[in-house]
Amino acid sequence: MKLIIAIVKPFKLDELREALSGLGIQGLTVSEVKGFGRQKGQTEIYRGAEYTVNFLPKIKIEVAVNDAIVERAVDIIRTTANTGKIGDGKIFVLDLVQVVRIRTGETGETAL
Amino acid sequence: MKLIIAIVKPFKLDELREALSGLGIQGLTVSEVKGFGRQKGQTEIYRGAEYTVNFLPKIKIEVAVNDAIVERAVDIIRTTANTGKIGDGKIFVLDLVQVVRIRTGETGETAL
Amino acid sequence: MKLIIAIVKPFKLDELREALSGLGIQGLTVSEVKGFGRQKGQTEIYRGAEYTVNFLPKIKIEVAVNDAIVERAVDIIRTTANTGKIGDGKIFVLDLVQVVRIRTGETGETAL
Amino acid sequence: MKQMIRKASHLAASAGAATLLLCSQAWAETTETVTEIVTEVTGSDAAAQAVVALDKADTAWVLTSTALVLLMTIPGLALFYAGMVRKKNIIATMMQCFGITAIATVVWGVIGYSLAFTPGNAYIGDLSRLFLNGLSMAEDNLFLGSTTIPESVGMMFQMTFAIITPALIVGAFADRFKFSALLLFITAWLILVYAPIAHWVWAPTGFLAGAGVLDFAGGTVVHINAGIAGLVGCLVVGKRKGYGTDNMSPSNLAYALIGASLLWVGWFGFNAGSALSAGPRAGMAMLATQMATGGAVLAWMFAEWIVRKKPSGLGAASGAVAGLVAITPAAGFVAPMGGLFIGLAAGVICFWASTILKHKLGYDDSLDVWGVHGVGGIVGAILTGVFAVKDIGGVSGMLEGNSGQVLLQAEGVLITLVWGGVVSFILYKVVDALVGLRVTPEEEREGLDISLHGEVIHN
Amino acid sequence: MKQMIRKASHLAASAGAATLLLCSQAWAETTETVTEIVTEVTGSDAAAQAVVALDKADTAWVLTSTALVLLMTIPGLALFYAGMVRKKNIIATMMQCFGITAIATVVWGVIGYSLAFTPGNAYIGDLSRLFLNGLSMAEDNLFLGSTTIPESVGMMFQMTFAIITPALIVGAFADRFKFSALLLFITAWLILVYAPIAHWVWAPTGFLAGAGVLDFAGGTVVHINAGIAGLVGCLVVGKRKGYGTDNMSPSNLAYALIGASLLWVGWFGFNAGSALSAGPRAGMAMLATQMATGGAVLAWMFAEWIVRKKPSGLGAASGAVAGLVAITPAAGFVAPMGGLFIGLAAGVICFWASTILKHKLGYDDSLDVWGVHGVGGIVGAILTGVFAVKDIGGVSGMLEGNSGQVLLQAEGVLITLVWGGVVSFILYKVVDALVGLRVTPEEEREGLDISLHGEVIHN
Amino acid sequence: MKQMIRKASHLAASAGAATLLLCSQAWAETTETVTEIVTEVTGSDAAAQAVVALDKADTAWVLTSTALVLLMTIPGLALFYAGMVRKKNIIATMMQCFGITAIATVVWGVIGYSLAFTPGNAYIGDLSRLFLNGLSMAEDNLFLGSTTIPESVGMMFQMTFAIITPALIVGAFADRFKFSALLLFITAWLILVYAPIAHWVWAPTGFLAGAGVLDFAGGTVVHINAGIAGLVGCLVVGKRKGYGTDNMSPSNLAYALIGASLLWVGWFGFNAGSALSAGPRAGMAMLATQMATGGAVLAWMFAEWIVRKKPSGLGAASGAVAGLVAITPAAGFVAPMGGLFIGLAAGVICFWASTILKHKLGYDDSLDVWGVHGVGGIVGAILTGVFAVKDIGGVSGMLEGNSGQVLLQAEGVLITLVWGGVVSFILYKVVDALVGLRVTPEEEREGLDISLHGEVIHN
Ligand SMILES: Nc1ncnc2c1ncn2[C@@H]1O[C@H](COP(=O)(O)OP(=O)(O)O)[C@@H](O)[C@H]1O
Ligand SMILES: Nc1ncnc2c1ncn2[C@@H]1O[C@H](COP(=O)(O)OP(=O)(O)O)[C@@H](O)[C@H]1O
Ligand SMILES: Nc1ncnc2c1ncn2[C@@H]1O[C@H](COP(=O)(O)OP(=O)(O)O)[C@@H](O)[C@H]1O
Repeated sequence: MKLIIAIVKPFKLDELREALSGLGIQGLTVSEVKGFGRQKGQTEIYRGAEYTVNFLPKIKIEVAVNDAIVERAVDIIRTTANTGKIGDGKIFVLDLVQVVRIRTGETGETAL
Repeated sequence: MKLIIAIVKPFKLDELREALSGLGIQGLTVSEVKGFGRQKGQTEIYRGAEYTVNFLPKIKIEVAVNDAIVERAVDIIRTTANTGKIGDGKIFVLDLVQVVRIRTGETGETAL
Repeated sequence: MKLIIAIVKPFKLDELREALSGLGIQGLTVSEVKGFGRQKGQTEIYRGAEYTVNFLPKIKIEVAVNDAIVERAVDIIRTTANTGKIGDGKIFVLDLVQVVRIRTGETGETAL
Repeated sequence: MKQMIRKASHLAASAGAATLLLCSQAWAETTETVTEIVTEVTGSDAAAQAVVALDKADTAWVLTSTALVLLMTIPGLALFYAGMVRKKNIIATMMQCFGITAIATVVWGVIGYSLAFTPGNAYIGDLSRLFLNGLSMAEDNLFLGSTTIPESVGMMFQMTFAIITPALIVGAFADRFKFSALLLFITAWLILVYAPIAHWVWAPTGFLAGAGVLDFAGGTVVHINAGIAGLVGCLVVGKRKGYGTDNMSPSNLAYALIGASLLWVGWFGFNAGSALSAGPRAGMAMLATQMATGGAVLAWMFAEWIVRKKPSGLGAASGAVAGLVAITPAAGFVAPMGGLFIGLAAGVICFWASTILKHKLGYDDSLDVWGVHGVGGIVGAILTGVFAVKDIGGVSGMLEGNSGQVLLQAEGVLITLVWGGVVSFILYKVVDALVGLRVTPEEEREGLDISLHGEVIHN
Repeated sequence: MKQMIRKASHLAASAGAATLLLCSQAWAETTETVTEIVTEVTGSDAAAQAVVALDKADTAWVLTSTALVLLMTIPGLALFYAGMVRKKNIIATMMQCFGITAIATVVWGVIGYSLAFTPGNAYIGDLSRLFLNGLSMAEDNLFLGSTTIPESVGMMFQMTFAIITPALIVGAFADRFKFSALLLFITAWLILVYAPIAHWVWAPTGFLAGAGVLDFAGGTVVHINAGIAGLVGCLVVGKRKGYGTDNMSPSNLAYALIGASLLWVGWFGFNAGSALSAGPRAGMAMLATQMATGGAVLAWMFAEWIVRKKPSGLGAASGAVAGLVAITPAAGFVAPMGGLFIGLAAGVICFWASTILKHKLGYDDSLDVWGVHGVGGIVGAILTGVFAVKDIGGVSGMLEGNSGQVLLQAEGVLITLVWGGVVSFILYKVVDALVGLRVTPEEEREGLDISLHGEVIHN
Repeated sequence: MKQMIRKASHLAASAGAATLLLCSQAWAETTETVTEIVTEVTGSDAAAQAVVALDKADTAWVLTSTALVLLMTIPGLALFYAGMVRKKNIIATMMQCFGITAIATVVWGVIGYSLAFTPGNAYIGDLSRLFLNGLSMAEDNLFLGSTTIPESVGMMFQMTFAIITPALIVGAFADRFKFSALLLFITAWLILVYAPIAHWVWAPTGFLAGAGVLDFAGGTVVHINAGIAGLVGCLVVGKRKGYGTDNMSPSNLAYALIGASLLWVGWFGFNAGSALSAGPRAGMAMLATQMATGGAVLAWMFAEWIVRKKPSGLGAASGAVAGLVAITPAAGFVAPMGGLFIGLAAGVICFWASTILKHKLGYDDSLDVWGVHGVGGIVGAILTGVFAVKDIGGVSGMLEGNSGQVLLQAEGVLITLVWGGVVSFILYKVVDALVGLRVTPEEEREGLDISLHGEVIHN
């Protein structure tokens, strides 16, 4: 099993959720993060003091999937989150040693 | 060493912290996340516009442990966070290549 | 490639960003977390009810790097985030199976 | 009906002309009669009618009321609206109210007041008060249509009305309107829509006042007027990006509840202050206002409780505003229990208009300016004609056998809707041609706070 | 003491009966004497006492005060309380204040006012003002016990008191009370507890007024009354889930500080407005109020600084409210420095009651309604009997040799505690039987905002 | 110039002495003439001047104004400032305003008022009102320099000025000042700086009043005074840790906009209330205030729009305050259009001072107390001498040929700057020696909320 971590633009969240459901993925975990990268933010000005925001609001999606669908999941995220504009974000894939569903105690792929 | 990531119901946090301390785990990192899954949220209504909240508040606990106690840590989290109700959450276990304690520079298990 | 996860004191963020840029690292992702550990928080008092805060505000930095610079990256983080005081935080290193840049579809090291 | 519209458009034309030409020479038809009718129905105690002399107690109360009405817009309305938008637009929404307060102040002082509150003719005032020229400290320099308060005080009181009315409009096209376009639109709207209508209804020489249309504190001038301008505006500008699909739930209902509360408190100045006197008339107006608002909150709340299973805070706040709107034209003319009934009616009807009808029709009046102020204003205007009590405001309503009053009220409503709707539409189009009404999709998505004002709320 | 309780319960019984039967026929015992005693001590300037005629200046000030007192509840108290609860209950807490404002408005207009402010008998008013029937615009239709303001104005002013008193109670059982149960309880409580006690103390015919008990602006009627109802309520409902173990720190003290500030400002209307006149009496009342509040903030702050090592914002805000509560019965009767002393005393005593005693006794009066309003009200009532100055309010206190006044004050306190405590207890039990007082543990954990009102604060 | 400074320091010395000795015996030089000149220029209607008798209408308005001015500080200023600081300092900032409100209340009641508003001599009042001793309910116990309001009312009104002035100062050294040090400093500052200057300008016997310096509502006494104290303070305390490098963007501009709004509303009491009468003078003052504020908002907004490409909410709010500050000394003396011009000027100049000049000079006046209140106050004081109109305030300005007035105004400004600057500097140094002015770097980084008050905002 793999843990896919995707950093994407916030307004893409709903689309992504639906796209992944299409793959039969029934759960995912989301958190608000700030991203630093090539994309530059707008400037805030307060009484003459200018702050260019280097850290832009992004959404981090964490989703555990079984090896069979990792590829497709990554593709779907890439195509759905893509706007072609700088700042679209990244997808990271990590190995999962174990998964447990707390409610039932199921482990492994059945726990997803 | 392993990194345990647990997604649990927010009100379980304190219990979990105590339970893990019992195992001699002296530190952990927590973040507020939103979870999408089988559990459905309540409906918000604003002037007739209804929004069923798909993303429910969850707590993400990240705790690095040495291999010796991974099993027990996972068990304790599973049993403590369990309410038997849908939405109890998941436990993910990942391999840790390296750990460093910033203050002392210690690495490996002594850094935990 | 590796994913470095560093838990540090919030006010160290800007310094760290600059230090890492020095290594040619062009992106990173940051989130606000709460840390539980040896460091103890201040006490809040409300009408006689005292709450000692066990969970202290920390910053979590996630940065994906290629294997060549992992060591240096970890060192830089350790030295920059270090204050010598308890609560400086931890650095975790994980293996990255895959990285994708959403905008271009590039994968692997070129995606960083 | 047909004839009414013909009449309305005729008036529209002439008033329009009058306004645009800004003809300052007083028209021949100096109207003793009109004035009489009006004096009879305007809000100041019978007692005070006798003598014409500055009364410091009345002055003290109107000064106070002025502060209360300003409180309604900033921070009252600003908070009520800001709490209902998404976080990325909170500052921009408050800024719209704040900026309008400033621009309306200057426009009103420079020309608006003169067009509205000088005799002029039946359709528009004259220019004798351009730049407030002639407004003095003289003890006998009293406010038009009052027999006891200084002109400076009456002018200030009315200014706060000229501030809140345009501010009410912005709720209709929240989250997508250009700030520059807003300032342009509001400036023109105050001169071409607000000032004339205020003159028709409140100047003793105004033709609606002359006809005997009752509007104690501004149900037509303020609320129906803002309501129709909002409705037209949101139709011209179009829906918010993602309307119907994205989650657009209010960012902070605590703000909305604070705002509604301040509107409620400030409305005492709005309604009871419109008595322009500190006597029983003001007391009755305040009392009717309170009964109506209490009733409307309960009506909306229980309606929602039944229909949606839960009574919401936003619903209670909306009910309060609906009740306050509906009682506005009636306050000085109806008895407390009449007020209570008006409130109950407004609560239920506005609930339906804002949460059911709107979704049926599918327009995106973001914060229900039409559903609450337009509809509530109409309910109030009509019911004023029903519940008016001779012993209180000098005029009988249908319940006292004067059924003609209801028609009169309807006439006032219709003329306001037509003139306000038509001219507002033209103004939106003109401004759109000049600078464009709407921000770019990119700016809209980023949020107006950062894209228009370069600011962000950080906690 | 025993005898006092017997007497109290006797009164309770009869007043209860009186209330329930709503006997409208005026009782035989028409009490010239009573009225005299009272007129002497009620709040309107000696000067004004002579003639009985509408005074527009007095009217202007009471109209203003009415707005100020409404401001105390919404948004003042709503914010003060909302800032102290957890984020998941902010909307619900504000909604309780807002909903009570609406329900109290209707109840007061329909029956409450009539029961409290008509002659009736010594224990309860009559029904001559049911549905405000008979309340008119007539120049000579003045407010009971005032010689200069219209009844409509006096009624409105009193309505704002009937609104804030029940709203104060909700702090005691915050985070766990059903909204439906609240509306039922408050309706009954206003009729069976508040109206009678207001009559006893403020109606010239009321038996406590007759006895010479001093309560200028409502120390007993409002604060002790709300305090005891709150205490009984939190005992009946039980502690919050997780009380003592979970972290229940206030979500947003900025709200609490705004709320306390608005309470302070609004209290000028509450206390100085209770002079029902715009003269030296009002000035003295406002001045005493300010000195007391300033003193109480410092007292609580320094007490906390010493005991807890840090002066907290919540402490300062709480001190302000404690001072305002304690000076309420005294305002029109004591000198400024007497006020300062009362404030200092209230600050320290309420600090002790809310932060030390409460934890010792272990009841969960969530926002310290008893500790601040109950205890502060008692401190104020008693000290009024100590510091009253003949030259200011017409009555001497202990310091001027009239030590009997202190006993009188104690009697007033005790009777209020007994009647308020007993009847409130019964009402809680009845409502509990009808709809249940408390939400489910699940709803409590989820938070009342979402579970009762279907709303959430999103930023 | 030289001579002026010599004169100033001489005054400083003597006033200082006078203050410190607290000499209570009234000085020989009883100044008929002075009083005359002053009565002519102080704010109460010509009409009222004739008779000396309590006027309840005037009293009602000043009572109302008192509530409005308190509203300016809490919650107005508290929110304006809290919204501009970082989240970790919100409670501490509000607490500074709240704590000052309490301490100033007690200090003013105990001694400040007596030093400022009793005849005494030209430099300082006497001690006849120490502990408010002698302040009574007598109908003829009127406020110094008023002919119609009770002393208790005038004292309360002035108290709210003594509260907001020190509270304004804290913005200059926000985020780093010790709470204990603040309380000490403010106590001494009120007695040694504020009270004397208030006496010079507002007591009929005061030497600046005698000289004919115009300051209707406190441009010099309040704003220049607070501005210079703030400037000196931020220089003595030093910059915030990380100033220029860290991101110090405002935590919540919604708070700042609410605050600015409440300041605007409350300022009606501040300026129009300073007429101490409910007549045309109050109306004119309110009108001039409104025109100036509207103008200043637009001026700052457009200036920023041009220079920074975007009109910010903070800019609009700042512009409003700048306009309000500048019109403060002028309100009762200039015509509405004069007010508008003053506002426009203040808007542009304060924008430049706060957003450009400050950064050039590099001092860290965190919330621009000097840039807005100091500079704005000076602009207003000078322009009052330009735009004063005889028919309005009894004195002609430069435009009416009395160019000497401008010099007089400048003299007032200079003397205030010198005395305020010098004594404030000494007081900062003394307090620093006693308890230290600044928190530790650790506390500053943690935030004052948790480190000084043990509290945190949780949402
Ligand atoms: N090396 C990295 N490690 C972790 N997160 C990264 C890394 N590089 C980029 N990111 C995340 O991806 C986001 C987008 O990256 P950016 O360089 O701005 O645009 P793009 O990915 O289109 O080149 C950043 O805001 C950051 O959150
Ligand atoms: N495949 C997944 N990847 C990441 N997080 C998941 C995944 N499935 C579930 N979760 C997390 O677990 C939470 C609980 O899952 P849910 O399906 O609602 O209940 P249960 O785990 O009891 O079946 C979700 O809210 C989400 O945060
Ligand atoms: N085993 C762990 N797993 C995850 N996070 C940890 C662990 N131990 C510590 N941390 C994080 O590191 C932070 C600092 O740890 P702490 O023990 O307080 O100080 P130090 O690292 O200097 O010994 C904690 O607040 C927590 O966020």
